[in-house]
Amino acid sequence: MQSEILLRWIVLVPLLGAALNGLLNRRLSKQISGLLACGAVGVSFVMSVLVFLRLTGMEPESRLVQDTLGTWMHLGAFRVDLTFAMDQLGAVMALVVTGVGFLIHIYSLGYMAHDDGFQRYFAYLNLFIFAMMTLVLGGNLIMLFVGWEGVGLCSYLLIGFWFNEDANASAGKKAFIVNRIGDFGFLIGMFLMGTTLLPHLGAGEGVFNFQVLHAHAGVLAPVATAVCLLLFVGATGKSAQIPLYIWLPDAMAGPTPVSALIHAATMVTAGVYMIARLNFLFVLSPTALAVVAAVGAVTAIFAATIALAQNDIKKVLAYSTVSQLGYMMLACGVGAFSVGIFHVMTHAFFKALLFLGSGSVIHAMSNEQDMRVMGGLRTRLPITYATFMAATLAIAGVFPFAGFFSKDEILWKAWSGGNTLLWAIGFLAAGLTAFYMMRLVVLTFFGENRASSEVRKHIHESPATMTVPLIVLAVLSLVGGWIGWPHFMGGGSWFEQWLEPVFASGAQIGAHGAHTGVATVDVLVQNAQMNHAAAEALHETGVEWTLAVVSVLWAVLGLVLGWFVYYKRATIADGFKKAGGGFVYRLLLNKYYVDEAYDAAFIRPGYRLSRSVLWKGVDAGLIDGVLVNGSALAVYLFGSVLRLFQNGMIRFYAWTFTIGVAVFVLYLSFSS
Amino acid sequence: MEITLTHYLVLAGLVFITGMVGFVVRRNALVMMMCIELMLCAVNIVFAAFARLHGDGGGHVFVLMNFAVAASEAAIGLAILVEIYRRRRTVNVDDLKTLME
Amino acid sequence: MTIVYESLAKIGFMFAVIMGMVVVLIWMERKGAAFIQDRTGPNRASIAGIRLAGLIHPVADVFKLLFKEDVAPANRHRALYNMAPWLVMTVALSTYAVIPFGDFLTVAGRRIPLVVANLDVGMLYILAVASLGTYGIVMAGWAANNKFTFLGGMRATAQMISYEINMGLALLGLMLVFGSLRVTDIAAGQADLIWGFLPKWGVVVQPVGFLLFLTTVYAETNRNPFDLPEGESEIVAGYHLEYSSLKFALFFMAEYAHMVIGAALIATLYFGGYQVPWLPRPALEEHAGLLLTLLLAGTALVSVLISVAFLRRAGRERGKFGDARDREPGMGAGLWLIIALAALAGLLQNPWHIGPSGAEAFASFIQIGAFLAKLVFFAWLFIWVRWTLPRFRYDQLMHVGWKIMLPLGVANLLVTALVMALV
Amino acid sequence: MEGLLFWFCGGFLLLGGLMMVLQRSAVVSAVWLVFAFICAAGIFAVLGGVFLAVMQVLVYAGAIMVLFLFVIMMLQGPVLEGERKLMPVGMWPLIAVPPVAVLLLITGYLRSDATVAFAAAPPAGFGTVEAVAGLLLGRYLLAFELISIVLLVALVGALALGRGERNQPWK
Repeated sequence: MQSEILLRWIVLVPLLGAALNGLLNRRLSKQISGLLACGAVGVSFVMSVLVFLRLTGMEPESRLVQDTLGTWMHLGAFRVDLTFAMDQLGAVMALVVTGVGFLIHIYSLGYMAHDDGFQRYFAYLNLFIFAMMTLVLGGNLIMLFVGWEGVGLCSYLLIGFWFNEDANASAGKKAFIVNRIGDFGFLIGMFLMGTTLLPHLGAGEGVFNFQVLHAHAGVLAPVATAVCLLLFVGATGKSAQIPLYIWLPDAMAGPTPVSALIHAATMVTAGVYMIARLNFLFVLSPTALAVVAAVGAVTAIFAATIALAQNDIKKVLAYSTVSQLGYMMLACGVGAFSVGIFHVMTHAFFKALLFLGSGSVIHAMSNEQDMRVMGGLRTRLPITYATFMAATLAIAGVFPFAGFFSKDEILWKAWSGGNTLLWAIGFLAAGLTAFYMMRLVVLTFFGENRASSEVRKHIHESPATMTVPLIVLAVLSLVGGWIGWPHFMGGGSWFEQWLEPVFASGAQIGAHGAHTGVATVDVLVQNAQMNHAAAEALHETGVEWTLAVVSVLWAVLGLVLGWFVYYKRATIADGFKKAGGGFVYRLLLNKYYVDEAYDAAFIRPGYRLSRSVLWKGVDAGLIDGVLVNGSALAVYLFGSVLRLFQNGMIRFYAWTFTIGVAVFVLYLSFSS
Repeated sequence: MEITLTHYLVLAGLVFITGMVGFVVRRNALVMMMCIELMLCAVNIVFAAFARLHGDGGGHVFVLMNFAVAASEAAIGLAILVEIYRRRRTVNVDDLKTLME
Repeated sequence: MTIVYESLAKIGFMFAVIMGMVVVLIWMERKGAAFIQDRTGPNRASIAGIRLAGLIHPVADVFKLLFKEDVAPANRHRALYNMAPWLVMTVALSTYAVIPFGDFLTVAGRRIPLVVANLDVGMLYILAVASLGTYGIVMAGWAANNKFTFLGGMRATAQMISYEINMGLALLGLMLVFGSLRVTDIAAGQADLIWGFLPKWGVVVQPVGFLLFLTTVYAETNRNPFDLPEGESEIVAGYHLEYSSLKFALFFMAEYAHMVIGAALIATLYFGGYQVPWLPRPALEEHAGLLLTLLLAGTALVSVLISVAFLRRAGRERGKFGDARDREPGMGAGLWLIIALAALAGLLQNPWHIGPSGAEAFASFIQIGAFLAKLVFFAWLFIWVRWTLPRFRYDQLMHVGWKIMLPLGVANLLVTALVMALV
Repeated sequence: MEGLLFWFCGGFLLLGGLMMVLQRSAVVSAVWLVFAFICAAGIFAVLGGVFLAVMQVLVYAGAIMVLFLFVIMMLQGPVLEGERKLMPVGMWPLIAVPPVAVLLLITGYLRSDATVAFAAAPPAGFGTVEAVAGLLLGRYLLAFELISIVLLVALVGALALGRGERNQPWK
């Protein structure tokens, strides 16, 4: 374990940028403000690269650098240090967050150029990077939680960025509240972990330190299921899984770059990151892993179906994000943590690109988001179109785009783990993904333009600050997956190898647990044995090849179908709606009425309870009546007695004072 | 008759009572402050007497501290009284009953 | 019991010196005023035709004041009104207790230190007593129940408060330099020489402190230019407006007693006190014979010269006034001639071989003489200043006290402490 | 000698205090208090605190009481009469309660014969300037510094209060 002073600056430089932008605000010109914000993130990115390079130069087993600022709190045996740490996992996340974040900062320069809250926007954005880096680089669970809450706060601030509109403000509130529900579970899980672990620790050991947790995983084994499920509640909130995904689509109320950065590329992956970080814990609980996998798979297919019927371009992408997050959860659930992180990375590239592309479209369409009035933008926005197409191919999983490698790997892990049902759900969702993405592309870029003539006149390609990030991200969407080029295709699965030390020990714990009688997941044992050496034998079978080819074909089929239905025979869709499919369509369009169901199940009863019991009974009756007025009455009664003493006669006060002293002195002298 | 510590304590006690009674009886705020000074003086005598008893100069130091406190008290108190007089044209505490209303 | 007698003797000596000085000062003031204003001073009062250049005049004044009718306001506060002048006088005289008027005197084999009370907190005693001086004036001003006296008392109070702090600051510097709060230590310490030729007087080591002290002493005595408490052009006569007869005389004498003590303080603290410059006590005793001879010879010579001058004046002004004044120069010539003859008689007693005990006594008397000489000079300085400078305005007084002297005193103290720490 | 001084100074101290309380005129009260303080200085001197005695005169009698007198005169002007109204007779027993209680206490204490005699002589240098200064700049240095801060605060406070309303920059 080595120390690395740069780590603190990686985290603190964005905070500095946020502070400057936030405190000086309007006193900064837009140029300086933007330069400051982008510079801060850029510096952070460069430093991340430097630390990453240093990590590569180290032994694979000891790739960990730390930076301790001091002790945050130290109460008896409970101790929390202000520590930043970067290992292989942290390095990947740091590079993705600062890298993609930097590009989106650049993009924002153009996108937000005419906004009044320019400085405030960049202050929030930098603050977000700070919080996210705290989350990713935090050396213990408490620091992670600080970042976790920090990104939630920034998300709230940015969703409600245009707070003049009521809908935006309530979308922000919704995100915050739903996240709080998840955080509640997270906190309880942490408390449970802490109380279980504390009695077993020596003096001065930080209880939530990841190394300490890792070393004492055996102690936690009895409560592993409960802890993991509670933590997973937090993850469902942050990573928008069933049942707490509902905030993410509404979060599209924020500026589009924010959607790209926070609600697609970085923050929402925090849940996945947390599970990967605590993999040694999750592997101790097969139940928890099974739940993770199931929830992930169901979310993937569920959100994909909703995406089919949405008309708002950003809503489609939002549900697509939820679906992709389901994939990542699925990967974690089957024990393939490194594949999950791989998908986090590739998804960051192409989903950021998709959002930024849609932002470019919205920009061009004078803030119109409804796809039904778009169309034919292919010629007007050539760069946007090209890059958007690349991203579409990537998300659909077409070889050799980035999405192919990660998604295929996830499906293969599911299959090879023996979970055929999970594989089938994922496979189906992959097809649906290709289909709705094609629908989106067709409705937006092909056919006739359906916008009003007023809007049509203003359609123009975005400025360079916006298109350059698009191009960079497009290239990354193409080549970004190649670092995980699998063995069976002659590659080296370098990404998996890089992360392997992080997860290998977890797998060993799992395997060890199996020997010592603690129940673990069979899959994990298999995975543990199925290192790249063992994988040689498997790819001989050709199953992997088969699955890969099938999934590519499946994706292409989805794309072609989408093309056919929405472009060549546009009447098919309408026909489907009329011919009995209307019910299905309405169901999907209204997102399975989940919001309405929540409204009926929780919110309205909550209102009613608040109104009848809490307000009229508790607040007005108990608190106002008994506590407030009652205490006031008591004070009044006392006061009416004491008022006799407050007669304004200073000498009377002095007299009572001397009487008191006399009594006290007499008591002292006669009591002894 | 030999003079003992008790003599000094009794003397201090009597002086203190004098100041105390004066503080309650007098109406003039200035005289009330003077009564406080007298009480402080009684305390000083006790300090000095005990310093003599123990042969330790600490008591003297405390008396000096008391001087400083008395000086501060006089400065601030008199300044406040002057200010009160400017507003109310009186230093009779029985006329200063604003606190009651 | 000898100690009591000694103390009583010393107190008696000091009292006599002060009271004698008061008389002399009153004469000196009148003569000085006349000299400065270029007119004739008091010269009519005489006893059997002898008027000693007007020195008899204060005696006449005293008798006049003693036998005048005592007029007092009806609405006075009787007790305080009567007490005030005595208080003023008492305070004025108290300070002398700690001022040494010589080193020591050997009488019948006993070394008697020539100071009434050799307190080890003598300097603080001076300050404490000086601070009590206010009460007499305030009480006088208040008890007379008159607006002008009251204003005089108020002015005195504010002035005292303001200048006492500066006096303390000035003295602190001196205490630092000589490392003692005992006045005799400070006086003894000024016998040394700095760099072999400069007497280590307070004025040499504390020049700024001396200026401050001089100013504050003038202020504390309520003399011009600080005589605002009695400023006759504004508040008639200030605090003693309503006094007459003996009580007024007490105030009047107290003022001169204050001057004497002010002069004594300045001389003691800043001008070596009883020390003769370049002639410390051992040197005085060693060369007693030579010095005594020279002194007697010098006195005889000077007396003869003065006598001759008087004689010439007598010849020149014969019958000029047609009254007692015409006899004055002749009497002066005779007086000085007697002094010359006395000195010559002393020379015939073989002063060269005076002997050790005689040398000691000689040294003691020389030192007492030096002290008195300095005292007279600084008393004259008071008069000089009074008839030279105009009176301050009240705001100027406060301005000088708080805004100039206080910072200056603090700076002086700091610099002194710094130098003391470094050297 | 010591006994004589004690009875002398102590008696006059009490007298001064009593007269201070009993006098109607504030000015006369203040003068009596000065008298009492000078007697208290005598008590200090009897107790071996020469420095304290001088400081008592210098600080209390010389500075604080002069200030009092000044303020009394400034506020009341040349007025001879003081408070005219006596305390209602009905209140007298009430006011007598605390002093009587303490007097009882003193009597009880005296009857218990719990007198404590002083040591024959205080140690050398007791109560001199050197001794007190050594303590002030040694053992009690912190208290010394703190009390100087108290004085500073009092100075600033008195200044701020004394400025009056006409030129307060913050209004």
